[in-house]
Amino acid sequence: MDPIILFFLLGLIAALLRSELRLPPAIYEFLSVLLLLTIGLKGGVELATQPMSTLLPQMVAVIVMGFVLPLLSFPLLLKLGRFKRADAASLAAHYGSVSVGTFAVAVAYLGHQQIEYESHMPLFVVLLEVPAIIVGIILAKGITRETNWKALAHETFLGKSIVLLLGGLLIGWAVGPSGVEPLSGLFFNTFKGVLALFLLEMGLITAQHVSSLRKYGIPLILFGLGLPLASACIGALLGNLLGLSVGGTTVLATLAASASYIAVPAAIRTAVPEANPALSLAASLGITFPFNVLVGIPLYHRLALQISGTPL
Amino acid sequence: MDPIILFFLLGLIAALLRSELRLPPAIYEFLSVLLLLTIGLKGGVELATQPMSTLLPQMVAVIVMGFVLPLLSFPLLLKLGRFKRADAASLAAHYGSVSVGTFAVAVAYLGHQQIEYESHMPLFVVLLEVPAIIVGIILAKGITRETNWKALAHETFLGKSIVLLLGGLLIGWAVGPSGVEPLSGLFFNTFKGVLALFLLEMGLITAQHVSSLRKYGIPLILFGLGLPLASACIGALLGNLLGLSVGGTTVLATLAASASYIAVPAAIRTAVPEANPALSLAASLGITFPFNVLVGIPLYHRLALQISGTPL
Amino acid sequence: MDPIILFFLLGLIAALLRSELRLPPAIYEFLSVLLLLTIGLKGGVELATQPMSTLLPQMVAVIVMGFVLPLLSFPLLLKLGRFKRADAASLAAHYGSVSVGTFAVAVAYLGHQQIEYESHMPLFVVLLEVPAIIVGIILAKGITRETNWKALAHETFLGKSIVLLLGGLLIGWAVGPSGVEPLSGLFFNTFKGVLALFLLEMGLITAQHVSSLRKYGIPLILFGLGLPLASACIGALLGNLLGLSVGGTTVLATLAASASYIAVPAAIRTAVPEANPALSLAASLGITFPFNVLVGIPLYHRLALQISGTPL
Amino acid sequence: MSDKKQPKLVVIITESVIETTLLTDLEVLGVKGFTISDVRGRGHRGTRAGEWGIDGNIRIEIVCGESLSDQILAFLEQKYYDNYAMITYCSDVSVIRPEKFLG
Amino acid sequence: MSDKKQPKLVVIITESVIETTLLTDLEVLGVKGFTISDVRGRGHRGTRAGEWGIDGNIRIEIVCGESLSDQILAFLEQKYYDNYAMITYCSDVSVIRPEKFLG
Amino acid sequence: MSDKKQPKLVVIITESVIETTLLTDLEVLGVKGFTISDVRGRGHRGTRAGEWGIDGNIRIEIVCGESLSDQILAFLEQKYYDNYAMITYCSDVSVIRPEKFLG
Ligand SMILES: Nc1ncnc2c1ncn2[C@@H]1O[C@H](COP(=O)(O)O)[C@@H](O)[C@H]1O
Ligand SMILES: Nc1ncnc2c1ncn2[C@@H]1O[C@H](COP(=O)(O)O)[C@@H](O)[C@H]1O
Ligand SMILES: Nc1ncnc2c1ncn2[C@@H]1O[C@H](COP(=O)(O)O)[C@@H](O)[C@H]1O
Ligand code: NA
Ligand code: NA
Ligand code: NA
Repeated sequence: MDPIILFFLLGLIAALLRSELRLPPAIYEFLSVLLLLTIGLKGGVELATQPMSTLLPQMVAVIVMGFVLPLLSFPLLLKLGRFKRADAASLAAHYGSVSVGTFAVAVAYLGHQQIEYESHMPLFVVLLEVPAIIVGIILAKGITRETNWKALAHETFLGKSIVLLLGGLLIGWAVGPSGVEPLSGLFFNTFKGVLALFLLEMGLITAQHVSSLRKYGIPLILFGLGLPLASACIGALLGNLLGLSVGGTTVLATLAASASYIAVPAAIRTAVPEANPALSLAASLGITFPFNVLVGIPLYHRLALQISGTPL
Repeated sequence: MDPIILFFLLGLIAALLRSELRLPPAIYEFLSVLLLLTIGLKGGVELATQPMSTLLPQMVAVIVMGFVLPLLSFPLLLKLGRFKRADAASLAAHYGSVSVGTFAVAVAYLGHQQIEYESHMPLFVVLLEVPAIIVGIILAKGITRETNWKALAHETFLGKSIVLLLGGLLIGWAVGPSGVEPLSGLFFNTFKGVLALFLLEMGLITAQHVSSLRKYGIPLILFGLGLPLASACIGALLGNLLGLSVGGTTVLATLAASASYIAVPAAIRTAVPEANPALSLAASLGITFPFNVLVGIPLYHRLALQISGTPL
Repeated sequence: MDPIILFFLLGLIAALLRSELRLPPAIYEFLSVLLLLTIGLKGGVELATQPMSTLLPQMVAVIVMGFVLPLLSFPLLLKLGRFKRADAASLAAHYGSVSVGTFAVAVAYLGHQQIEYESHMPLFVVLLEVPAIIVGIILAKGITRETNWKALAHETFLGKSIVLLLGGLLIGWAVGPSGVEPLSGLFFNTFKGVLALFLLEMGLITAQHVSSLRKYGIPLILFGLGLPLASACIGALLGNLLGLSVGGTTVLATLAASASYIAVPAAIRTAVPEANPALSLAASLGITFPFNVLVGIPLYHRLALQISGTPL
Repeated sequence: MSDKKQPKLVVIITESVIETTLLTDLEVLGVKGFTISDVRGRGHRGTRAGEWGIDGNIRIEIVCGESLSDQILAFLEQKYYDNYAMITYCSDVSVIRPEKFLG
Repeated sequence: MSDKKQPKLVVIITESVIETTLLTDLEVLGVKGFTISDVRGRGHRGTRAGEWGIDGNIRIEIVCGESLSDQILAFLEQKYYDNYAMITYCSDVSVIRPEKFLG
Repeated sequence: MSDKKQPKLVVIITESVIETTLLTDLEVLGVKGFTISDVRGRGHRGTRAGEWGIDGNIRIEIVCGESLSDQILAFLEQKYYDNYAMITYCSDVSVIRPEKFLG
């Protein structure tokens, strides 16, 4: 088993046993800054080496998926889940966007299993982060004359994680592989260790949200498991359609299945104050993140194999 | 001279000269998390490669030492030192347990001198951390019907440093050398540098406790020097008995001689509130830590040579 | 373009667009501790390998420059700039001393352009940090019977950055190249990445000071551009006089041109309370730092080439 | 501003995610000075442990005149109380150089 | 809970190592809301610089009714004062939505 | 010290760079206990965001007797107010074990 998963379990178990283990918030920030920049830089470097003509159609398709996913889940959440409009929109935004931590675990999983994948995947992370936020906010508030587009753009494009991902991407793209090389000591060589520590912390955080699940009942748990599974199928189909490898399809399915817990909560909290942030985080962190990390990713890999017609 | 010792001296001197140099608490936490996990991982990896039949007897013997050391020092502290019961028990716990920082310096010393040692030593750190805490608490409170065993177990086994050491150990053991390899960029390659920064901070902290020594007078200083020396002899004899190499014997002597300043203070503070924490930290940080780091370790090395019959 | 410059721009632009991106203060501290120690260690190692007879004359000349620069700029600031005495003295101290961040960027620039330079340059950083502080304080307060020399020495020699630079230097010098080698995993291999993050943060900080420039008007902007240019000429001439290579001359010019924003502000704030700290930081961080990093260093390189008579 | 004479200390404890918006609002109300610390806590909206992301609280303290303090409280109750974790309290303080606060 | 009307602010400054125990005790006493900040300080038990390990202090502030505040103070004095670095103080405050605190 | 009976809470918010000097001064004045937190803020001398270097504020709180509190305020106004970002305020508090503060 990949050791990073064990770090996640260590954090989870320590917190469930009420250990005093806790990392200072500044360390959590530091680790996530490193993760975001590294993923951005990696994506940018790939961008620099690939012809735009191959990338552009994929990019467009992925962005479209980012807009469509929340539009599909919103009515389900509203009607089937009987969530309030603001909460349904918020959940749709969380699940339509992506979790960078889950992405990193998927990539580590493929590396550990020595499965190849298209190296421009980080680009998709960046592309998928934003559209669902926009859709979610519009679903909650509707488009009226008073819609403050400027504030909307600010909240979606200038959040911390987008700036770091996009910034890393642009820098990587501008300087290319050789330019990024001198930075590898901090960003690439320590990546797996940084991810391990990050997952240790995620385990600690997840435990708190697991215990808040009780309050929200079965429907939330069902959505927390059902939405990622359904989205993973859409992601896997799209990956196959775009001609991605099995590894690439696995990553795209994982991205579709993952739910944001950094960028989206912050943006929705200011833009849609009526939505209950505890509800969406209970789903995203208490159910979907551990599910994806522990069970989902290998599942999406099998799904990708099946869809691609590769014999298992 | 090993540069890490110089980092310790830098911190010590800077603080004694009242420099404004200070590291933020979050950095101290980060460094100690890295140290604890790295030492745990290293120990676990060794565990994975060695037959249990060799390890088990050593493990039992070391655990027994962990229970015996505080039982030996307690009456001395009570009678000779005339400390209050709670304080004697607290000191016995501090000196019966181990200091991870001192261990790391000992290992760095051996590496610097190119002396071989058994690579499963980190396992002993984990084993020695807990027993003295249990003994100390029982010595202070006695065993009565009201003894809250659950709280006792919680305080001893779920403290931050135990969780990280033990967690690292289990992860290292589960995934083995090849599994841990991808983590080496953060955990192993930077280890010496992390230790250097940690010792810089320890120098700053030690200085404060050195200056509080005056308050507690000569007896505390005598115990702060005498206890480690006596314990080192016990540790060295045990190492020889168990057939450890000269390097391994040096490490075991150092572990016996070292006094805890992370796990034990926290556990004793909640379990034995009547004990004066400033007293035990003045001894452990103000005397024993600097003594071991600057003078003790080379001394214990000579001791190990002598006991093993190697000509000096 | 060197990617570290792009990190600076990323921070600058993010902050100017009012992004929520912000790094916790503890991270800023951590990064600057790493930078200072690494630069100190590098300088010390070089010191260990070079004959004192070559170094000593250079060292004396550089220290003299450290005393002369603020003495030259002070009357200009007072008369031409019409700054208050305390502010003129404070600005003279800031510009007479050096910016470690700017130095690191200059070194990265030369590395990126594969230009050789004398490897004992970090020694000059240490030597240039202090003299201007002493001169600045004396210029502001005058020398009277009440001059508290002890406090003055404390403020100049025991500030955080001096202790780390000097401490690193002494340690590097004491243990030499082979002794420092085991520390390279943390200090040297991650250096460029640490510098990149540091510059990201500097971009965020700079942006705040850029926007405070308005308050102080044109004269401050003129001095913020003029002083570094004039000082760079002096530094370049001295470099040439001392027989430094083109790379070394570039670094000395950059050091002369750079303005302190860590050590000097702290020392001056306590020693010369009447000086307005916002004024000197607006100049040093809002103008001179970005100017040097983005435009100055390549300019000083051309200057060094010209002075050395190398055809461009 | 001609504020009533008794200086007040207003303390606001709320979610750190709204810091920027809240400070802008306070500025519009006429608040010239404030002090912020990063805190954690528990209340009607559950525990906010401040360990990551949007989980932290801030504590804003404002020394000001009585009428401004009334305005602040009324405004906060109306704009933020329904949707955000927030408490406020208010007490009398004495200050030196009152013109620093009442102006 | 029918608490007397004057809302009180209770501030407790003590060793961070007892945070968990103390919060459990406060919950049992009926405290529903509190705010914590990490601080450092000096007192009868010396300097607590908060630089590492068990060396730090926390500052807990609780807005509550008068009778609960009395209970808290009495309880703390009895259970913690003898063995831990701790101070408490108490003052009158005015609040909006008092039902948030007195309930 | 025979201080007047009403215990006071003195709060000082100022630049963190003067912490050491200020604490020395307070000790000389007779302050035995204090609590410090790291904060940020805005005032007459602009925004102090506490993100780096000398840009941060500290908040010192001191519980003490009335005459000491007067002395502190007078001293601070005279020595620090003109050149440093600083505010102070003062309020009545009630304490248990007043001898911890008035002695
Ligand atoms: N009674 C109280 N005393 C002190 N702080 C409180 C109290 N109630 C709530 N808080 C703080 O205010 C925040 C928001 O409160 P609430 O809106 O009740 O969730 C909490 O997270 C606490 O930090
Ligand atoms: N007079 C005081 N004013 C403000 N805080 C104090 C005072 N005395 C003690 N403290 C704080 O309370 C903690 C415990 O105090 P003590 O029990 O006196 O050591 C100290 O570490 C300080 O943070
Ligand atoms: N009215 C106020 N209320 C609360 N804190 C303030 C106020 N005015 C100033 N401060 C704080 O005191 C510091 C110094 O204030 P000043 O000397 O006005 O710049 C500021 O940075 C704030 O942290
Ligand atoms: Na998704
Ligand atoms: Na021991
Ligand atoms: Na200069």
